[in-house]
Amino acid sequence: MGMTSTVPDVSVDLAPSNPRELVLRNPVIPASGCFGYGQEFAGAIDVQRLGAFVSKGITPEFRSGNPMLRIAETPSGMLNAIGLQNPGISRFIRKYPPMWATWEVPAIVNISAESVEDYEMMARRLDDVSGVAAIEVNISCPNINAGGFCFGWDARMSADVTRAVRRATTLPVIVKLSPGAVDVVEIAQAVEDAGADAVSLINTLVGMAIDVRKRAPVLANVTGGLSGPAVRPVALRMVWQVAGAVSIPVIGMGGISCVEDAIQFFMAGASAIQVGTAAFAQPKVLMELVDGIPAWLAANGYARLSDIVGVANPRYGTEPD
Amino acid sequence: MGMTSTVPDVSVDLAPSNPRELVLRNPVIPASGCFGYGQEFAGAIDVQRLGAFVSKGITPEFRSGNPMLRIAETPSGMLNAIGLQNPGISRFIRKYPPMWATWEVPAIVNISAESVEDYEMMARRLDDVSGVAAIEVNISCPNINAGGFCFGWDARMSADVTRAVRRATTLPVIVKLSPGAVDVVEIAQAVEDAGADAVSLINTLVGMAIDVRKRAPVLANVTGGLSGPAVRPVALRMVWQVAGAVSIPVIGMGGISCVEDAIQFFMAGASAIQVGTAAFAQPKVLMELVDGIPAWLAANGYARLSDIVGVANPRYGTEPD
Amino acid sequence: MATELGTKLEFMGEIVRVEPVMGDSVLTTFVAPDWAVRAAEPGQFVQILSRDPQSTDPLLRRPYSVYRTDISAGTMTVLVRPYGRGSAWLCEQPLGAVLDVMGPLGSPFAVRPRTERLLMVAGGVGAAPLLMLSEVAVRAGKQVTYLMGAQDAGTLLPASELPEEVEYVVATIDGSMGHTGFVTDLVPAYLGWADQVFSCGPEPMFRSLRDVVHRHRLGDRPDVQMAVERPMACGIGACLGCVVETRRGMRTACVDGPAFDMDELIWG
Amino acid sequence: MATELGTKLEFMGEIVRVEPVMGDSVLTTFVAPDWAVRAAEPGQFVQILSRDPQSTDPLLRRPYSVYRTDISAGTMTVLVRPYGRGSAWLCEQPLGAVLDVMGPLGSPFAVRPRTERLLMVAGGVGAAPLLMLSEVAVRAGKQVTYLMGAQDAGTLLPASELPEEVEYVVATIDGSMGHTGFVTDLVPAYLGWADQVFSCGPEPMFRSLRDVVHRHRLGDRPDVQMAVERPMACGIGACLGCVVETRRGMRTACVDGPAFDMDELIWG
Ligand SMILES: Cc1cc2nc3c(=O)[nH]c(=O)nc-3n(C[C@H](O)[C@H](O)[C@H](O)COP(=O)(O)OP(=O)(O)OC[C@H]3O[C@@H](n4cnc5c(N)ncnc54)[C@H](O)[C@@H]3O)c2cc1C
Ligand SMILES: Cc1cc2nc3c(=O)[nH]c(=O)nc-3n(C[C@H](O)[C@H](O)[C@H](O)COP(=O)(O)OP(=O)(O)OC[C@H]3O[C@@H](n4cnc5c(N)ncnc54)[C@H](O)[C@@H]3O)c2cc1C
Ligand SMILES: Cc1cc2nc3c(=O)[nH]c(=O)nc-3n(C[C@H](O)[C@H](O)[C@H](O)COP(=O)(O)O)c2cc1C
Ligand SMILES: Cc1cc2nc3c(=O)[nH]c(=O)nc-3n(C[C@H](O)[C@H](O)[C@H](O)COP(=O)(O)O)c2cc1C
Ligand code: FES
Ligand code: FES
Repeated sequence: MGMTSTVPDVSVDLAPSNPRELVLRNPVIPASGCFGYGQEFAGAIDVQRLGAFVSKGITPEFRSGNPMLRIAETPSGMLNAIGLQNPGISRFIRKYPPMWATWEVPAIVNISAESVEDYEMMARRLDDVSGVAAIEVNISCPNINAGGFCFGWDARMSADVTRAVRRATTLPVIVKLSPGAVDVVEIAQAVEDAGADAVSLINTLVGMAIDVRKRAPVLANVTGGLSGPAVRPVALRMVWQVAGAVSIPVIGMGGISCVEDAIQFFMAGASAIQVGTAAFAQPKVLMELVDGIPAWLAANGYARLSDIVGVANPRYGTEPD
Repeated sequence: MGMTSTVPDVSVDLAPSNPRELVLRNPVIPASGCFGYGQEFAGAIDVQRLGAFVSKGITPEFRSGNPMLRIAETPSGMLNAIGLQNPGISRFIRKYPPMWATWEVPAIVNISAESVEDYEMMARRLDDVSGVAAIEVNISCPNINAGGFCFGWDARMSADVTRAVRRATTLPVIVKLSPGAVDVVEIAQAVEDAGADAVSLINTLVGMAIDVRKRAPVLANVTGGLSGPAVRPVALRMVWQVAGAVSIPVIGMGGISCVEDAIQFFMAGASAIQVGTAAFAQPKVLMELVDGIPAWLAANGYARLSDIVGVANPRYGTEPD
Repeated sequence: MATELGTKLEFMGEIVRVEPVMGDSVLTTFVAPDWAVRAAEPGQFVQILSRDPQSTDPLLRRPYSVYRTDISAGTMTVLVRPYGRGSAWLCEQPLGAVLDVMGPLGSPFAVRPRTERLLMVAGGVGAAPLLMLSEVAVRAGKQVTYLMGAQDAGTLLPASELPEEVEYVVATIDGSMGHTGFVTDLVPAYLGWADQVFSCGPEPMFRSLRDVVHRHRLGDRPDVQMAVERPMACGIGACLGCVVETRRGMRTACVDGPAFDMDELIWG
Repeated sequence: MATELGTKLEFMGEIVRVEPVMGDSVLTTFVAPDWAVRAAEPGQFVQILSRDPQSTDPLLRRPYSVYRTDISAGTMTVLVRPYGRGSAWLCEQPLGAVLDVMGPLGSPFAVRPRTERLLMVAGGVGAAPLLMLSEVAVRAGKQVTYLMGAQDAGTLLPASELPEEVEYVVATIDGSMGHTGFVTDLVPAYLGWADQVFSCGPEPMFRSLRDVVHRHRLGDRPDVQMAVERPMACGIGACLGCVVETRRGMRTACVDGPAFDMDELIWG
């Protein structure tokens, strides 16, 4: 190893096989639902220094979201049941992308729907919207045509959504995997085959909490999504499995709170990372990652981020002979 | 509510439809793999005051377990990959049940195998062993006849194991569910139909950690089981779902560390609880639960534990009209 | 000493004073950067990391209303009641400990320019934002009546904390000081006098205040601002976890609030 | 004051002394119940909860070798090097803080009745159990040579910590005190003298010690006991997380160890 004197190259293309590509200056991306529409954090951090950001999940129509309480703290984690509060795709397109078009940092739009047709419709509407750099498809949603069974738990349904979105847009398409699938690798391979440019994982695990004084669930929605450091071991395992099984870029997330956490995900095979819950507690974590990842690489003698991607994952890249 | 002056009744029968029944003085049960063979904790706590305990998982043959490192700490949790180190069923039967036969506290034997036949064989061997009060069937094991796909992720395979064990023994049979199934309710109903006297859940989630200095997984086994407070929201959600869908007793576990945690599980519908990881950090937690659950009930004006089982779960018991 | 953290809202501030108050609560004063001290307005809050920074549990910051700022000393004060894990930790932090603080956050109380008479209705630690509002209002030459309710005399805000100009009227459940009963019993007498009412306290107090106001005021004057409490994650409008249902839709307690016009709130 | 916790191994002990030692490490002395102080033997350890008890992270206790006990004062001492989260927390605990301790745990070093000459080989915080062993051996009238290696003079155990009767020989990597090089360089000269060798230190030291002993000893005498470190969960043999591979199968570091006969260990 030894020291390199130049600044390590931490840029990454998350859609290498897409002509519209998705080149990030650095691999640090705030996660969907945890960064509003990008402007909320502007008072806290220098948003333009991020690699990219993912917007709050957008749905075909306006949603007011779930009633209170929507969040609860759990050991080293939190539950949320926001209920996809958002203005709906039409108002969203009028309101946010024009602002993003003037920004340096690429904006990725997260979309959620309850039918393949609605995913396809949203992707089509976003295709040529200036200010939108890529689409992240949240498949941890109930499929109303399959009795509410989650798209992301079934390989065929996941592929159907991916194919429909792929058909509807030339934008880079990232499919965000659900940790609830019995075999996340099967889902990842199915969406890769269906044309995804990249996969991101994990979305939240389903959890709940009970208020023993009220003898009732804490969350009005009963269950909520578990995120934060608590889920990191599960997220890292899934990233490792998926990165060893697909050849498109993998974006890792789940509990990342510091540079060492991020390095674990890179070594497991992630090309970039997303950060959600940790930035609620400490927005500065985002800046520490932007600065700290290249600093860690330099201190450990690596010239580029790609040198560590997958190094702890023997199934990653070419098999040793 | 108001205060009751008598000591609340916290006894529970975990096999009400089995003539051999499984009556516990209280609902506090150390979990499998976290309490050795009962004697390890004897120096730390009064083992005989527990409701019951579950022994380390036993397999058909001796297993030396996995190489080091076997455990790693994670945020509010831990990973373990012990690899079912145990003496094998024959030596086990000679060594431990004779000691337990002289104890007051009921001993539950946890069994693990890689084929239906091996589960059945172990259940038959245990059937009339004095000192064994019940069998807990760990179905979070790879089925070698199904390419290593975990028994507990598939309703049919879970039912097959349950039926075989049920055939082989009149002992109370508790089936321990895996949180890796896409739909834990489906599995619970399948094992109920196949003759389980009770279900217990959850077993560990699969996770991993990477040592960034060594650029390799921390655990020799790469992945390990995640347990401890970190998983509690997931465990509680699954207990809630299962308790609302089966009529046999549900034994809840996953991250329980204090009386309030236990009350959450009871209110979700658990009739008893198991405690694993928390007792590693603080053996006294077991005694605090034994004393604290009746104290909580008394302080809140309940005469018996069963008064709170499922109170936060509208799907529990008879539907309101 | 206050250290800034390269971000525009987070800073590290050393605790320079810890005073017991209102029974088991404490007034914790910490150093803050000049921009934070100057920016803070009544009704705003700070989010304080309430754990060892090496630990990830409890994970989220805890919001505390700004109780007082001192521009010349460069400090902020919060009033903390030990309740659960976060507040217990915070109450135990000794002099010299360094807090990780984010803020000031939220929207201040909206005092209309022509308002001359402010009525405060405080319950428990809800006293905090109203103390700061009282100080600012008195400094601006306005008249303030501060009503406070508590269990007993020992858990009331000491009169010495308030500016002399403030009329301080109290109620205690056990009758050990002032009116025997609820603070909201005191309100009707002042509704004709007040131009605006500002309130902070527990949910049952808000409900009772609403009923009293509905019963006793004329039309929709005086208007009532209620600073509500919601569990918060981000504190900056990004997570939508802290919403309050209002006639104008779901609004965030952390950015649009914590104070809302009583008449805008939809009561569940 | 030491408070027992209704269990037979856990107690709460107030810190009564904190002394810096060996550079950035500290000697932390806490009150312990009489049974615990009397039971503790050299080579045993205690498990210390290294977090705020209200927090669940870091979750597991941390094992620390017993460095010294004082029966008349009713105290135990541990030597803590700040390394990760748990030890950093522990090093920061001030006088008067109360630790949640479990122990003593593990098997003591096995000093054979006829052993008269003990050779200690210590690296880093491995000095701790060997300090206690030296004190006990000297009190029993035995001869002790204590070899210690460190980076530099500042990170060696001060000679004043050891009984006067002990021959203390040191090695430093930077040559600032004693032999320039590794502690294991010193070992060959003592192998003929010693009846038994006791060692504690980092993994590379153990490997180098094994090679030196293999090269220089006659037959299998003296025998060498090595107190190994393994991450531990329970500390009482229940989880099988801390196993060591030996010729007699997988053995637990927490119950069968931490000290094992070098010749029994299977080296990966
Ligand atoms: C804008 C704002 C200003 C505040 N100002 C003050 C102040 O000046 N002084 C002060 O002492 N406190 C104030 N609080 C409350 C404070 O933020 C903490 O909620 C309180 O200290 C309890 O935190 P804890 O960590 O001790 O308890 P926790 O351990 O977090 O809470 C214990 C239990 O109460 C529940 N809980 C906590 N808060 C709420 C809630 N709001 N609604 C429903 N359940 C809840 C938790 O889910 C948990 O189950 C304020 C809150 C808000 C939102
Ligand atoms: C029997 C025994 C006696 C001990 N005696 C002492 C003593 O007297 N003084 C002292 O300072 N320390 C002693 N230790 C070490 C101590 O228990 C802690 O491991 C050490 O203080 C680091 O803990 P931490 O919480 O600071 O670091 P952590 O944050 O737990 O560890 C940092 C990193 O190191 C890894 N790690 C920690 N320990 C090990 C290990 N043993 N092997 C591999 N990786 C590991 C962790 O997984 C983590 O990634 C002893 C350990 C054992 C088993
Ligand atoms: C409050 C909150 C809201 C979220 N909203 C969305 C969303 O709208 N769409 C989505 O795909 N994921 C959403 N997520 C999941 C996160 O993007 C992320 O996958 C998850 O939180 C794990 O990362 P973390 O542990 O770093 O938070 C949300 C998470 C949180 C905590
Ligand atoms: C070290 C360790 C070993 C375990 N071994 C077994 C086992 O042999 N059989 C089994 O069914 N579960 C085993 N488990 C799972 C626990 O019984 C329990 O389901 C899980 O740890 C969740 O509970 P907890 O969070 O209270 O620990 C083990 C868990 C741990 C931590
Ligand atoms: S706390 Fe996140 S939006 Fe208010
Ligand atoms: S630490 Fe659990 S067996 Fe040793």
